[in-house]
Amino acid sequence: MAFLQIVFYVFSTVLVVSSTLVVTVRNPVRAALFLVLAFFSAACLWLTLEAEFLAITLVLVYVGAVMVLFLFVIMMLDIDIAQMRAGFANYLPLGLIVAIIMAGELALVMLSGEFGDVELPRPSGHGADYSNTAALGKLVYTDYVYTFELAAVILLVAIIAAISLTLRRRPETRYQAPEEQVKVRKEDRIRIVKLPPRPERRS
Amino acid sequence: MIPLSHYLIVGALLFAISVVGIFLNRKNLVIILMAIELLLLAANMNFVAFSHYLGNLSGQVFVFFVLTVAAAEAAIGLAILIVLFRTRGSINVQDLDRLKG
Amino acid sequence: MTGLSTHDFWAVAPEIYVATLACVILVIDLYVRSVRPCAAAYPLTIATLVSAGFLCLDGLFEPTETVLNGLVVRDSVSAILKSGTCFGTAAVLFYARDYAAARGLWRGEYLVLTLFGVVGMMAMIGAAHLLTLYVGIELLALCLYGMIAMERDSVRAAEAAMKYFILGALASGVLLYGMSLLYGLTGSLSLQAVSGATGTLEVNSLPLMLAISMLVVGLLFKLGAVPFHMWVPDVYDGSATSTTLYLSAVPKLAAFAILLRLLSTGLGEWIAIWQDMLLVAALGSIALGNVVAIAQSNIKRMLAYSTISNMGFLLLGFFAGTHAGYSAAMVYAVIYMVTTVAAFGVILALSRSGFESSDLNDFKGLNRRNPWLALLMLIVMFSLAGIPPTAGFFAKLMVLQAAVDAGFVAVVVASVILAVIGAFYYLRIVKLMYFDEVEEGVLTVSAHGYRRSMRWVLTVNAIGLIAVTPWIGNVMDLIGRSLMGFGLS
Amino acid sequence: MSRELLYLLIPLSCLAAALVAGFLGSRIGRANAHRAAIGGVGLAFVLSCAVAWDVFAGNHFNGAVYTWAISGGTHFEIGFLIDPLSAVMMVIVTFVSLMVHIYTIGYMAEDPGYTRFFSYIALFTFAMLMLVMSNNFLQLFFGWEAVGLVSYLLIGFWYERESAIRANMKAFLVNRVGDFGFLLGIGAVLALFGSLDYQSVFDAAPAFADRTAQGPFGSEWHWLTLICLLLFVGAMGKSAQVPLHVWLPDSMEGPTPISALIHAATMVTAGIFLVARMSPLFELSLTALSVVLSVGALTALLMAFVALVQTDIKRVVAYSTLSQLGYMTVALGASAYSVAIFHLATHAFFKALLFLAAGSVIIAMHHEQDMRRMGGLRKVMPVTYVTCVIGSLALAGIPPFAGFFSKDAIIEAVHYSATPGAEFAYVAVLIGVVLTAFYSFRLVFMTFHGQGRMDSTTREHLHESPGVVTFPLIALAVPSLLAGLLLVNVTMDGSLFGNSIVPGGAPEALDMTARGMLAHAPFSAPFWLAILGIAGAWVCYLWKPELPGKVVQQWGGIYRVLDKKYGFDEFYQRAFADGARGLGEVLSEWGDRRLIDGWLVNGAARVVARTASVVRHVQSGLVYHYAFVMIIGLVALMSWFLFR
Amino acid sequence: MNLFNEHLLSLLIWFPVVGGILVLATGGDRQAMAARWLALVFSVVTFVLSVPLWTGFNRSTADMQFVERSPWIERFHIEYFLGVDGISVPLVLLTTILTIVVVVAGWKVIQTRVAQYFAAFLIMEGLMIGVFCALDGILFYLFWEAMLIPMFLIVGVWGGPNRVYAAIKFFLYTLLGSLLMLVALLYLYQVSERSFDLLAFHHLPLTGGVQTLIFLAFFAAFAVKIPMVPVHTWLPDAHVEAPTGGSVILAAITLKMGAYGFLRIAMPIAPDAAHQFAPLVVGLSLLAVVYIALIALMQQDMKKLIAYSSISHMGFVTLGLFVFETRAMEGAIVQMISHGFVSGALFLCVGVLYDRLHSREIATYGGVMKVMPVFAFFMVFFAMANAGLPGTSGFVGEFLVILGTFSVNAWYAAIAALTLIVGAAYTLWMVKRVVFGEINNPKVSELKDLDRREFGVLLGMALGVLIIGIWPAPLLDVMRVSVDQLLTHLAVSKL
Repeated sequence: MAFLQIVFYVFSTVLVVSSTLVVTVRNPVRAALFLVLAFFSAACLWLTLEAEFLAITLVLVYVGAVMVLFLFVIMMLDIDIAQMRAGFANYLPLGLIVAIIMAGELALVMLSGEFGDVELPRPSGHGADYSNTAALGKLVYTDYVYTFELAAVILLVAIIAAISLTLRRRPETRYQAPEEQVKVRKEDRIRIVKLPPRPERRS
Repeated sequence: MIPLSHYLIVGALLFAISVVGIFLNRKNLVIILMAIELLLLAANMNFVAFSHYLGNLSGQVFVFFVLTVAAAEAAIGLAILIVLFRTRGSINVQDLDRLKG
Repeated sequence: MTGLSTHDFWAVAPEIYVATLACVILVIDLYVRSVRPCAAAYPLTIATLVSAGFLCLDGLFEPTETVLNGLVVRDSVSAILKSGTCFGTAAVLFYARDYAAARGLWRGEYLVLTLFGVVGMMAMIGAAHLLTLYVGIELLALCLYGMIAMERDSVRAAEAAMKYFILGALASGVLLYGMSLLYGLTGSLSLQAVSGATGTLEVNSLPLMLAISMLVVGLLFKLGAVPFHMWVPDVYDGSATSTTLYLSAVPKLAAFAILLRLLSTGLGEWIAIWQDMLLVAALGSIALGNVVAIAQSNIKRMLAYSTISNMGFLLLGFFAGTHAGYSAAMVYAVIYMVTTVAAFGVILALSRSGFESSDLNDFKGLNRRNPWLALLMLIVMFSLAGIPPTAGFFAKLMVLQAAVDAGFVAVVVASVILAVIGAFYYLRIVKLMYFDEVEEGVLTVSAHGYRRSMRWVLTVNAIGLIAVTPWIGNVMDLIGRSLMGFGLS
Repeated sequence: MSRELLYLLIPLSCLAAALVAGFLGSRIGRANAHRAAIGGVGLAFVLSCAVAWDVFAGNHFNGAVYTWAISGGTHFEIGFLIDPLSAVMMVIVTFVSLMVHIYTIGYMAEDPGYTRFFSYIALFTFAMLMLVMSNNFLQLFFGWEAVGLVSYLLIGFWYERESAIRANMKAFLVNRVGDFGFLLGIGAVLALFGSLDYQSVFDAAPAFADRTAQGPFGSEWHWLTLICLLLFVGAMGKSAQVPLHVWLPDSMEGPTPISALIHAATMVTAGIFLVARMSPLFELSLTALSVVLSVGALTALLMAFVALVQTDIKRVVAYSTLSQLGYMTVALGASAYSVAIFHLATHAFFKALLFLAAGSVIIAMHHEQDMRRMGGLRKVMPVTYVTCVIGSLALAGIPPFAGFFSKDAIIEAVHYSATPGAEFAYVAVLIGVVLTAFYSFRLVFMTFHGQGRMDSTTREHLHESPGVVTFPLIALAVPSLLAGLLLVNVTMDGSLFGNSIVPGGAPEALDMTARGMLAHAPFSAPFWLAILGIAGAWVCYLWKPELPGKVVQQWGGIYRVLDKKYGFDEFYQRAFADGARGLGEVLSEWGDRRLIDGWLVNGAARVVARTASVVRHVQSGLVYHYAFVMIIGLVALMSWFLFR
Repeated sequence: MNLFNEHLLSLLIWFPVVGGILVLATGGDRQAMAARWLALVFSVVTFVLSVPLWTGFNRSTADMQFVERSPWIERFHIEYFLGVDGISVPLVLLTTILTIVVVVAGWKVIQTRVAQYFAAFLIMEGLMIGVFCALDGILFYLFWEAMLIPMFLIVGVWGGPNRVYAAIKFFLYTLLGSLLMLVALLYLYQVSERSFDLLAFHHLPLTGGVQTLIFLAFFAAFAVKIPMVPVHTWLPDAHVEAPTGGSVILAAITLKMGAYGFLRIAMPIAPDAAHQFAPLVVGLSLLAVVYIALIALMQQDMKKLIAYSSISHMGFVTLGLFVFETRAMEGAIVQMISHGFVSGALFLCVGVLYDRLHSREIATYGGVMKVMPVFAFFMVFFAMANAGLPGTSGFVGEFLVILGTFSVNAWYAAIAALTLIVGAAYTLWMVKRVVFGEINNPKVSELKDLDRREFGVLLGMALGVLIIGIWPAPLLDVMRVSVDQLLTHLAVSKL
C-alpha cells in the first residue's frame, strides 16, 4: 500500500507545514489561505481513513463557508499588517521550547501504551453499497438525535448571538416618521405648565 | 500500512502548533481564531483515526458535531471580534489589556 | 440501535420545554413591542424557568436509568441540579432586570440566550455520554460569549468576551482532545462504557493518563480552578454585572455535574490518576483565590477570586472520591450558588444607571444609607467566609469533614489556614459597610432606590442562608440521598 | 449574750462604725460621724476588756463563725481564737484606737476629709481585730491585707500631695513583697498540714518537724524552716524589718493620728504578733529563729543610727519605731515571745504617746515638722511636754517607766539565748540602748528646750493643744508609766499568756520580777548606757549646740550614709521601680509591639498582602499570558505523568 | 414547670436572640428609646429565667442537668444537645448578669445605631450562653464562631479610632484558632464512629500522638481566646478600641469561653496530652503573670492596662487548670467568674471617665478623687479587687490557685504569687495617676460625679465582687462535684 503511504506522508507534511504557516505568517489573509490548505490536506487524510462524508463536509463547511467568513471579516476590518510583528521574537524561544516539549511528549505518548504499535486495519471491509454518509446519517438521526437537536440549538444560538452582536441600529441616525408628522396636533407640540411662584432660597 | 500512531502524531503536532499559535501570537486575534480551528482539527484527526481503527462510527459522529460547533464558534468568535473592533478600534492582542490584576 | 419511546423524551422534557419556549419567546419578543423592553418576554421567561424548575423535580428519587440510547442519564442528582439551575436563573434574571434595562441589555435575545444557556447546563447535568457533555458545554459557552459581548458599547465587555472566548475554546479543545484519546482507548463515548473498560486498561498507561489529565484540565477550566483560572477575574470584571451574576452562579451546578459525571461515573475507577491533580488544583485555588482577592479594589474582581477559592473548596470535597465527598461538593455548589446570587443581587440593587457600584468604596457606610441591604450583604459575606450560623459554614463543614474522613487532615489544616486569609476580604466588605462613613462624592442610594419586590426576594435569598440552619440537615440529606449511587463508600 | 456573739460584735461594731461614717458621713454631718465612729470603737474597747477579763478567768474560745469555702476537702473558715494573746492584743488595739479617735477630733478638725478619716480608722480597727482574733491563716491573711489597705488609704489620705501618694503606693507594694512570702507560707502550711486552722497545725507540727523538702541545687530544707521563713517574710514586711523597712518612714506622710495608731502602735506590730502566734512552729526551727534574731538585731541597730540624723520630728519617732520593732524581733528570735509581746504592749502605749505628742507639737507649729525650727515649747505646751518626756523616758528605758522592763527583759533574754547569732544581737541591742536614749532626748531637747527657732508669726500663735488632743496624751501617759510595772510579773512568770505562746523568755536564773529588775537596774549596763545617751543628748543639744555640726563635718561620710538611710530607697527605686518600668518598656516595645505584633501578626498580614500584590501581576491582562499559564499547567501535568 | 425546666436552656439561648431581632426591628435611631427599653426588658427577663438554673441545680451530681437532646443534622449525627454542669452554670449566670450591666451601661453613651448596638449584645448573650451549654461539638462550634460576628461589629462600629484594625485582628486571630478546633472536631467525629457528642469524646480512646495533635488544635482555639502569651496581642487592641460594653463583654465573658473550652473539651478529650503539655501551659501562664504584668506597668492607656491585666489574670486561670489539683482548678473557675466582675467593672469605670472627657490616656487625668469622690471609691475598690485583696472576689481565685499550685509545685506557686507584687504595682500606679494627685487638667475639675444609672451599675458589680469575696462557698459548692469528676477523669490515662 505504498500509494496510501505516499498520500499520507505528502498530505500530512502539507498539513503540518501549512498549519505552522497559519500561526506564523504576517498577513492574516495569507494565514486564512494557509488554513484552507491545511483543512484541505486534512480532508485528504481523512479520506485515507474512509471518512468520506466528513472529508467532504470539512471542505464544504470550512473551505466553503467558515474560511470565507474569516476572509470577509479580515477584509472588513482592514487590519494594518505592519504593526503586527512586535514582540514576537522575544517570546519565540520560550514558546518554541514549550511547543517542542509538548509535541515531543504527545508523540511519546502516542507511540507508547495502547497506541504504540497498532497497525490500522486495511481499508475496505465494506461492500460497494456501503455509504459512509448513510451510516452516519442513520446514527445521527437515531442514536444521536438528542445531541443533534442540541447542535441545532447551538447553531440557533450562534445565529442569534452573531446577529444581535453585529446588527446595529445606530442610535445617532435619525429617521423621519411621516405618519407621525401627519398626525401631529397642537397639544402634542405645546404644553402649558402652571408654575407656582417659588420663593428663591438663598444660602 | 500506516500505523495508527502516525495519524495520532499528526494530530499531536497540529495540537502543539495551534496551542503555540494561541499563546505565541502577538498579532491580531483573527490568527488566534484560526489557531482554535486548528486545535479542533487536531482533535478531529484523532477521532477519525480512532474511528477507523476501532471500526466504530461514533467517532465520526463526534467529529460531525465538532464541526458544527466549530462553525458556530467561528461565527460567534468573529462577531465578538467585530464588536471588539468597533469599541476598541483594534484587534491587536496586546491591546486587550484593560482587565487585569 | 434501539427505538426511542416517549419515556426517553420525557427524561429530557425540561430541556425540550425550555428550548421550545425560548424559540417562542424569541418570536414573541419580535412582535410585541411596548414602552418597556421585554414586556412580554420577561414574564414569559420567568414563568418558563419556574415551571421548568418544577418540571425537573418530576421523578425525583426514581431509580436511575440511562435513556436516549445512553446519551442522557435520569437520576435524582440531575433532577435537583436542573431544578436548581432553573430557579437560580430565574432569580438571576429577577435581580438583573433593572440593571440590564438601564444598560440596554434588556432585550429579547438576552433572555433567549439565557434560556438556551439553561438548556446547555441541563444537557451537561444530564450527560451520560461524552458527546452530550461536549455539546452541552459548548451550548452554554456560546450563550455566555454572546451574553457577555452583548453589552456592545463597552470595551471591557468586549474584551472580557474575547478573552473568555479564546481561553474557553482552548480549554474545550484540550477537553476534546482528551475525549478523543479516551475514545481511542475504550472504543466508546458513553461514560458507562468507559468505566466498563476498566479491566482492559493498565492503570499506568500513558495515553490513559494523558486523556484523563486533559479531561481534568477542561473541567478545571470550567470550574475556574488554578492554574486554569485566569479567565475568571477578567470575565467577571468586564461583563455587565447582570451577566457576571449569571455566569458566576448558575453554571457552578452544571460544572459540578460534569465533574461528577465524568470523574465519578466515567473515570471513577482511575481515581488514583485524577485525585492528585484535583488536590493540587484545590489547594492552589484556595491559596491563590484567597490571597489575591485581598489586593482587589473592585468587588466583582474580588468575588471572582472568591469564586476561585470557593471552587477550590468544592474540589476539596470532591477529590476524596467518596460518597460523603461528593455530597459535600454538591451541597457546596448549591449553597455557593445561592450565596453568590444574593451577593450580586445586593450589588445590582445598589447599582444605578451610570453607576456600577462595583468599586469596594461604593459600599462605604452602606449601613447608614440602607441598613437592611447592609445586613443582607453582611450575612452573605459571612456565608462566603464560612462563618456559622450561615449556610456557607455548613457547606465548608461538609467538605472538610469529607476530606478529614478520607484521611487528608494535613490538607484540611492547610486549607483552613488559607480560609482565614480569605476571611479578611469578606470582613473588609463588612468593614466598609458598617465601620466606614459615606464618602463625599459617592452617589448615595436611598432605601427605596430599587424595586420593592427585589427587596423581598433578596431578603428571602439572604436571610435564607441563616434561616435554613435548623433544616440544613434535611438539605444535606436530600442531596446525600440523591448521590446514593456515587462514590467509593 | 453568747460568747460568739460577743466576739463577733467587737469587730463588727467597728465595721459598722466605719460604714456609717464612710457612706453616710456626708448626710449625718461631721459630729455625728465621729460620734458613730467613737461609739463603735468605744464599744469594741469595752467589750474587749470584758473579753480579756473573761479570758483571764480561764475561758478560752476557738471556733468558726462561718465556712468561707470548701475546696479540695479543706474547710476554709472564718473563726475566732480567743486566748490571752489575742485578748491582750484586742485590748491594746481598741484602747490605742479609741485614744486616736478622740485625738483625731482635734487634730483633723479643719480637714475636709474628716468623716472619711474616721471611716478609715474605724475600718482599720475592724481589720486589725480580725487579724488578731483569727483562728486560722486565711482570716489572718484577710486581716493582714485589710490593714495594709487601710494603711494605704490613710498614708495617701492627703491624696493631692504627690509625696503622700507615692508613699502609700510604696507602703503597699513593699508590704506586698512581704505578703508574697506570707502567702507562700500559707500555701506551704496547707500543703504540709492540709489545714489552715492554727490549732490543728500546731498540734500536728511536732510530727512534721523532720519532714524535709528538696530545695534547689540539691539542698534539703526542713519544711518547718521553710514555712517559718516564708511567714517571717510576711512579718518583715508588715513590721518593717530590714530590708523591707523602707515604707515606714515614708508613711509619715499620713496624718499624725494614723502614724500613732497604725505605724507605731498596732499594725506594724502585726508581724511580731504573727511570729508570737506561730511560736509553736518557730520553736521547731532553730534556723528560722536565728534568721529572725539576726534580722531583728540588724534592724534595731541600723535604724537607731538613722534616727540620730533625722530632723523631721515624726521621722525621728518613725525610725525609733523601726528600731524598737527590731528589739521585739530580737526577742522573738531569742524565743522570748512573751517578752516580745510585752515590749509590743508597752511600746504601743509610749510610742502612740510620742506620736500624738509630736502631732500636738505639729498642730501648734501649724504643720511645721522640722525640729530645727522648733525649740522652747516647754513653756507654751506643758501638757504635751510632760507627756512627751514620759514617753521618751519610757522609750529610753529608764526605770520605772514601762519601756525599762520590757527592754531590759529583751536584753537579758538575748544575753542568755542559745540561738545562733545571739552574741551579735546582744551587742547590737546594747548599742541600741545608747542610741535610743540619745535620739529620744535629742527630740525632747530640740523641741521643747532652748531657744525658739520658729518665725515670729508662728511664735505668737503658739498655744497648748485643746482637750481632745491632750486627753489622749494623758490617757496614754499613764500606761506608759505603769504598764511595765504592772505587767512584768505576770508576763515573766508566764501566767499572762498561758499556753497561747510557747513558754520561753528570760532564763530562770534571773530575777525577772518588777522588784528584782528595779533593784538590779543600777548595776546593769543598759541602765547606764541609757543615762549615757541622755547625757550625750544634753551635751550636744543644750550645753554645746555647736558640737553636732562639728561632728558632722568631721564624720561627713558616715553622716551622708545615715542621711541617705544607707541608700536603700535609692537602690530600690533604681533596681525595682525603675527596673521594672524599664523592663516593661522593653518588653512592651520589643516583645509585644515589635516581635509578636510587628513580626508575627502584622508581618504575616504583610507577607500575604505583598504576595497578593505580586501575584496579581501574573494576571497581566494579556490573553496570551493566560493561555501560556494554562498550557504550562497542561505540560506540567503531562511531564509529571511521563517522568514520575 | 417541668416543661419549663426541660427547655430552660433553649429558652435562655433563644430568648435573647429573638429579643435582639426584635430590638433590631425597632429600626432607626428615632425609636432609640424603645430599643433601649426593649433591650433592658429582654436582658432582665433572661436573667430572671436563668435564676432557676442556680436554684434548681442539683449540686450533688456531676451529670449534665437541664439536658435537652434532639437530633438536628442526622446525616452527620449532629445533635441539638444542651446541658449544664457545675462548671457552666456560674458562667451562664455571669453572662445573664453582665448583659444587663452592659445594656444599662450603654443607655446614654450610645447615640447612633442604637437598636443595632443593643441587638448585637442581646444576640451575643444568647450565643454565649449557647457556648456554655452546648454539648455537641458542632453546636458548640456554631455558637463559638457565630459570636464573633456581633463582637466584630460592636468593636468595629462603635469602637475607637483604631477600631478597624482591632476588629479585624480580633476576628482573624480567633478564626484561625477556631478553624483548627473544627478540624480536630471533625477528626474526632471520624474516630468516634460518627458522633459529635462532646461527652462521648471524653471517653474516646485515643493514642498519644493523636491526643497531642488534637490537643494542639484545641489549644490553638482556646489559647487565642483566653488569651495566652504569645497569642494575646489581639486583646489589648480589641479591648481598647471596643466601646465600653464591648470591652466588658469581651473581658468578662468571651475570655472565659477559652478556659471553659479547656475544661469541657481539650482536657477531658486528651487528658494525656493535657498532662504532657501541662509544663508548657503552666510556663506560658506564669509568663503571662509576670511578662504581661510588666508590660501592663508601662501602659499609658487605661483600657490597655486593664486589658493586659486581664491577660495576666487569665494566666492564673490556665495555671489553675493545668496543675490538676482540685483547689487550683476550683480557684481557676472562681477566678473566671471574679475576673468577669472585676475587669468588667474596671472597664465600666474607664468608660465613665471616657464618656466625660473622651480620653483613655492616664496622663489626661489626675485628682479625679477631688471631683468625683463616689467614682473614686469604686475605682479604688475595683482596683483593689484587681490586685487580689482579700474580701474581694479577686482574692478567692488567686488564693485557691496559689494554694493548690503550691501543693503541686512550690516554684510555680512562687512565680504565680509574684502577681501580688506586680499586679498591685500596675493597678495602683494607674490609680495613683488617675484618681489621686493634683488636678492638672482644667477639664478634670469640671467633671461630674456618677449619675444614678452609673452608680447603680457599679454598685451592682461591687456587690458581686464583695459577695463572692466574703462568701465564695455557694459558688464552690455548685462546681465541686463537677470539678472532682473532671479531675478524676483526667487522672485516668487514655493510653
